[in-house]
Amino acid sequence: MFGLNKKDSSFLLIVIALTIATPILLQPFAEGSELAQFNGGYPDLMQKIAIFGIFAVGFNILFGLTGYLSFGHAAFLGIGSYAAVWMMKLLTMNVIPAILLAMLVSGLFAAAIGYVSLRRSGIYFSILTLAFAQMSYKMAYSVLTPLTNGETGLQLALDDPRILDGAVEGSSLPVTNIFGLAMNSSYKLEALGRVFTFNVGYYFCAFIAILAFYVAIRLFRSPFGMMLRAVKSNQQRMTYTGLDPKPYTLAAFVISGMYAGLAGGLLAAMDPLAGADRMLWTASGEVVIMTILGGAGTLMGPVLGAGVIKYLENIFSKINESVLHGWFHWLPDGVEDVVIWIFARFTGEGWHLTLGVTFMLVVTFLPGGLIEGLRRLSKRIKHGSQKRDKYDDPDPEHRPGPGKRVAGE
Amino acid sequence: MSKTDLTRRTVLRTGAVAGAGLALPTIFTSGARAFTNEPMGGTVTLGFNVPQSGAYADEGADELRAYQLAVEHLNGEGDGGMLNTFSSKVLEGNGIMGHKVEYVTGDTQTKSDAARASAKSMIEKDGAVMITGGSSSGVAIAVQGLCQEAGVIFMSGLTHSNDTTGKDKKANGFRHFFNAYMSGAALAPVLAARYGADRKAYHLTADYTWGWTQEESIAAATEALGWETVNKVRTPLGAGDFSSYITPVLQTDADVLILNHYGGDMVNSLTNAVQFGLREKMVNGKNFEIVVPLFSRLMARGAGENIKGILGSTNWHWSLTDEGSQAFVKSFGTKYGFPPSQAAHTCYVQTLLYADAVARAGSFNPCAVVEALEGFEFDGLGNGPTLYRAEDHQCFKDVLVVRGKENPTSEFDLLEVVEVTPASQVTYAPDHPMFAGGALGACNAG
Amino acid sequence: METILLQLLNGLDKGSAYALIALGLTLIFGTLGVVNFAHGAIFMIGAFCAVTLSKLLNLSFETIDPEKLDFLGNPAKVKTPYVEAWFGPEFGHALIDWSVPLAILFSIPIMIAVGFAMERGLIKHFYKRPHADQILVTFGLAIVLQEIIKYFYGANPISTPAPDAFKGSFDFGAMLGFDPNMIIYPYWRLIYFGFAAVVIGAVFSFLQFTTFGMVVRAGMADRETVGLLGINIDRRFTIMFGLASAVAGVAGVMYAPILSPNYHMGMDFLVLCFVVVVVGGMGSLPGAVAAGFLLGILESFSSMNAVKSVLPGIDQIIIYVVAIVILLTRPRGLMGKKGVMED
Amino acid sequence: MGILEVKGVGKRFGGLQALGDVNLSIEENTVHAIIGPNGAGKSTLLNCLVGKLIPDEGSVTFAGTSVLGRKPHEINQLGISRVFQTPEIFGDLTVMENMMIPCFAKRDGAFRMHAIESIEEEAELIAKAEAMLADVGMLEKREMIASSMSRGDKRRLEIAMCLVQEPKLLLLDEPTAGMARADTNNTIALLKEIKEKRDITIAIIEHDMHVVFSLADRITVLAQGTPLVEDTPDNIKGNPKVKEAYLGETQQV
Repeated sequence: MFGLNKKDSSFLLIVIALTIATPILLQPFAEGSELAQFNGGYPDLMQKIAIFGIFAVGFNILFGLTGYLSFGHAAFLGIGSYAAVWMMKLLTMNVIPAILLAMLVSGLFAAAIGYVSLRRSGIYFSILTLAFAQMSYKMAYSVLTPLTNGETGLQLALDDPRILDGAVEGSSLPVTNIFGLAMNSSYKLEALGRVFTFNVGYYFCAFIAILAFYVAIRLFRSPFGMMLRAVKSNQQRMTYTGLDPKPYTLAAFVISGMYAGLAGGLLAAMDPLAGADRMLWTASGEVVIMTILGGAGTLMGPVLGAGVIKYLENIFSKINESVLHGWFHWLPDGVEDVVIWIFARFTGEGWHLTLGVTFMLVVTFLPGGLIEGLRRLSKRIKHGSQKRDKYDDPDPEHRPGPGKRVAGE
Repeated sequence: MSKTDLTRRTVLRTGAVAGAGLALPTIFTSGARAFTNEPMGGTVTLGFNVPQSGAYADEGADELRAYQLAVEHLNGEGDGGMLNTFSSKVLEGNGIMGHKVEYVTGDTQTKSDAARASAKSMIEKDGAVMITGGSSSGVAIAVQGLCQEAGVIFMSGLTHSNDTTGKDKKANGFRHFFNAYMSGAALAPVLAARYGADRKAYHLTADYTWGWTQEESIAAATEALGWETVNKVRTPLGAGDFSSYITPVLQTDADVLILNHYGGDMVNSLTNAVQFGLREKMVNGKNFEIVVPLFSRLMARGAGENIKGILGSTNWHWSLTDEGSQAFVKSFGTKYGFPPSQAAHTCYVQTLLYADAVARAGSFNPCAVVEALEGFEFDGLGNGPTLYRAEDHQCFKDVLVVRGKENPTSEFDLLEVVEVTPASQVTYAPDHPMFAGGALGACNAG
Repeated sequence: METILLQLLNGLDKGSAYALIALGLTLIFGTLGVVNFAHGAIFMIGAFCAVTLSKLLNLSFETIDPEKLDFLGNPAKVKTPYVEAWFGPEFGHALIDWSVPLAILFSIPIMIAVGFAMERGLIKHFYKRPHADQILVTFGLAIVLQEIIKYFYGANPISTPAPDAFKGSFDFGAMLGFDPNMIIYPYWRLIYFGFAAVVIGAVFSFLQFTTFGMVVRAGMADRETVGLLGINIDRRFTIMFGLASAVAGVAGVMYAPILSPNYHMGMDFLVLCFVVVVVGGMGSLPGAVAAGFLLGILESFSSMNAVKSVLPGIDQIIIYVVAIVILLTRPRGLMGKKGVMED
Repeated sequence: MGILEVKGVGKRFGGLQALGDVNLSIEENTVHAIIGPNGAGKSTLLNCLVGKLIPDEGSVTFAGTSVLGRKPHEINQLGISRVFQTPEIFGDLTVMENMMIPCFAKRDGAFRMHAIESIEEEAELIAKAEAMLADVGMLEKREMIASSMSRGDKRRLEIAMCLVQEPKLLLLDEPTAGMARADTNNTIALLKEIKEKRDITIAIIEHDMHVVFSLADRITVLAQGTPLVEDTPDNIKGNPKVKEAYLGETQQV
């Protein structure tokens, strides 16, 4: 099916089904119940998970396959966003041209930055990409303000030309759309004591994400993907097999930069604002962490990592002490205070602590990331708790190997 | 592969149905509601979007305390605080128009993206009908834009840039806090009176939009009184060590250093300037002076002794003796054990003003609220008689010129009010060039 | 001329801070091969050792003074630090005043303990793991450490002044025959520079002249061989981790009067110091120190008005520009060794 | 005229003359061994042939084309494959994938952006790789992860990877170094079999005289960076110069 083998096809179908059902799956708790706080089925979060899933999948094409750890990938996300918002300011609010331009521009930047950075490997490569991204961030924040609107971020304005759309009617800003269908329109369904929101923007993101995911599967399974894994595994052997690793890594870098640009463009399509913060090193670090957390080199891992981090960020940061009080009011007073105090350290303003602890626990106990955890779980359900051999893993995905060799000079 | 195709088409069709069902596309649509998140049932939800991580987390925490206090007072708990001194008396301590006030909180992280994501989740998930908070102008402008599009009211927290009610003003957004122009207009006469009219000023400015608007405002106001601006130097945000920007000041004949910095940058640049002996310096036969146009008491603590005698401006200070301020300090201090910051004050006031506007308008509809707030004159909220100007949704009120206190009596007693500049002196025309370039647009009710 | 001299001094000062943090980082990088994203947090904890000591010395008992009123109009509580009550106001005050230099003594055992605990409790399990895993776990650790500090001390910077004796400035101009008051430099910054030089010198001689240092240097060059020789290299590496933490910690203590500590200062320095270490060359201690000073000085010069008027914003990106240029012209940084961390 | 002609090659590292005036001609379809004591310059010479090092002087021609200044992957594309002292394989990949990579390299050249094709559709290449694996007796291990195999198997795989490219010249750098006697004998047998089955030139650098004398048609003895003698194995055995060169080495040790 579509050039995928049977296993991959069913895998893709499951992913598609999950994506379509996300607005329902992320809304497991009844409205008004104490646990409704944990519901994540609102458009913004679902869009973010899909978009950062794309970003992480793209990053994984570079990092998971070739082993080159870029610490400046957020620059392409930011550049994509700026390009997309400019397209919306100048040409049209239709998101298609904006997203195409975002991919194109970040692809060009990726080609230039990658060409230079890929002359070094290992940590030297990481620092080069980091340096380029930090430069972009600093410039966007200050001297490039006419182009980026600095701290505030690039926004739409009523007096933008928007050549294709013509003059704005009324005095409110136009909304992003795809051939007239607004991104922010939603269909709400109240059923089973829950409100399910089916949002055009989310399904648009989800469609693109599935497309991006499909392309990634094809790429993982292609000779090209195999070559990229060869780069990670042993560049010396690759060279002496008559292959030039450089164009392969550069192509991977550009593809992954374009994924980042696509994600940036989608961010702008969902919410037409492009801020310099998107290019900060912590944002680059975030995608690295999403990928490792989920499982580098696996197909689904990065998406899972992106979902977990965005969920923690958006849901845990909103659990304040009054919410906690709502949960634990049935406890005796003294105990309640203690319990609330403990929980408050990990939620609300303490949500970063949850993040940090999650990182440490996952990487210590699940070396392959969350996906490894899922695998162990399904193994245990299937076969009881019998010990698993390292290589009898039926999963079609590539497993990250222990180490890699680099050609000597 | 027909199955996936089918599924995709289904998705598109669902979308099309949803889209076709709407006359005007909005973030939120629900047939039953007249406007975004119209409160149903006996409660109304407000969204408090404050920095909980990053450099401004302490200000965010103080804002949150103020919001919680405001909610208590609106719901008729506690001692009522400034509700008792507020000139408008429509609020009865029964929530807002009988709807009990509930709130949700979120973390802006002082990043536009995170702030918008947090505000969106409040609107989309929690049904907040008003968003308020923030401790930087970039975030305020970004969230204000979002609220305009979503059709909810935005009552900004601490934002000092001219742009918030200047070129980026929005019909659904309101600012109680003062701005850079007002700082300049209030400070300049005091500076001229104390330091003389023939001063040479050297600006160090945080290199982003807020810094630039303050630099522009202060330079214009001081130049109008005869000062000369020797140099304006941009410093990177979060530079840490400012020594390489401070030392060049030594070689100029400037006799005043103006630090257009906020937060950690302000603390560090001021500490560095004092370390380099600038305050003991004599130039042109005059004492060298340092000015910090925007003071924040919370931040000033980080600079310790170095703020003593430094002039600046602030929106409000807990040592004010008017009835409203005292009532607020009393209820805040009793609840938390320390006096509120200016950020806390402005956030508390904004919440009350919103509630009051809803009550007066008799509706939560943003457009009704906008109408009720525009041109609203009030008193008793700590800043004297105040006007919410209709043209730009900026509050006009007295501005405090303050100075770092020489002999503080407690760890909170860091600033003393030097002068209360009357509102008339800091008022400007709505089309003032520093505020030009934007339009309020029409209110959006979603 | 004065400008250049002053910016050179500024650069040396900034460079000392970069060099000290980078020195600790490169010890961990070079000896243990661990990408330690928690190193900035260690620096931060060092700075908070100074804050903590000053808080401890300021521990006070309260007496109610009926004549004064607090902000709510109640009788004010007057605080008297215990040390002033115990040792007399004068000596007590001096003790409080000298809290930063005292904090060096206070911080060294603490930082070594923190380093040991980190290495034994966590990092040791990650020596053979990919660098990406090391990044994730140390980043997580850095967040946890930050949040702990934030819980106790809040997010705002905390003023931690130098002793009164070191306030004021030294007039180089007068000494060198320029106009007085043109080239002055704060005493504390001069002390910081001197302190950095001493610490760097101590670390180098420690590695150069002690048997322990020789083994560690051999271990940096070839870990397996030294392991085969029957030397317990792992324990020595633990000690190295403690040493690196102590170096970063005292760097933080001494920097506190220059930069009021806050809970995220470590992250602000982290990226910069990774750049410094890599520009210096992986696994090279002299490289890290040289790169620290080089970048500090260049950063200072690029913030001169004359430079900025030609290249606006250059001071924001100079470090990254230099890093790129150096890494492209010298593949392993200034003094890097072949094969270290290239995979 | 041999398939590989080395003329007057010299290479210095700082003050050390690693190679000086090396002349060597490897005849097509022979097994040519290069031996010599430690530090004689064997590895340096090999690295000069494959493009890892560029000689300071002299010329290296392969099948009439100069290889000087060409990158290693370009030289490989000319038809030179190299087997390393420690097997260099793609450890993270399966045996079959290890085989497929040289197949693609042979067909598509140094770079091709075949990102959308599927490996599974390349029936022809798969057949070729499987045939080669069968030749070296590893077909049943096709799905194993390469790094998990024994050293002998890794060596076999590496040789198979080189052979599937159908090189004109196969360079072997101490192929039996560190192997047990049994493994060594297996490798010798494998190499002999390879040589019998196809037209291929093999150049082998080796320490183990047993290996050299069982395989080589001609032997070049290298000492202190220059060829001492070049002759048939039988003549080399009794050559006093060679003895002296090796004796010198033993004295050093």
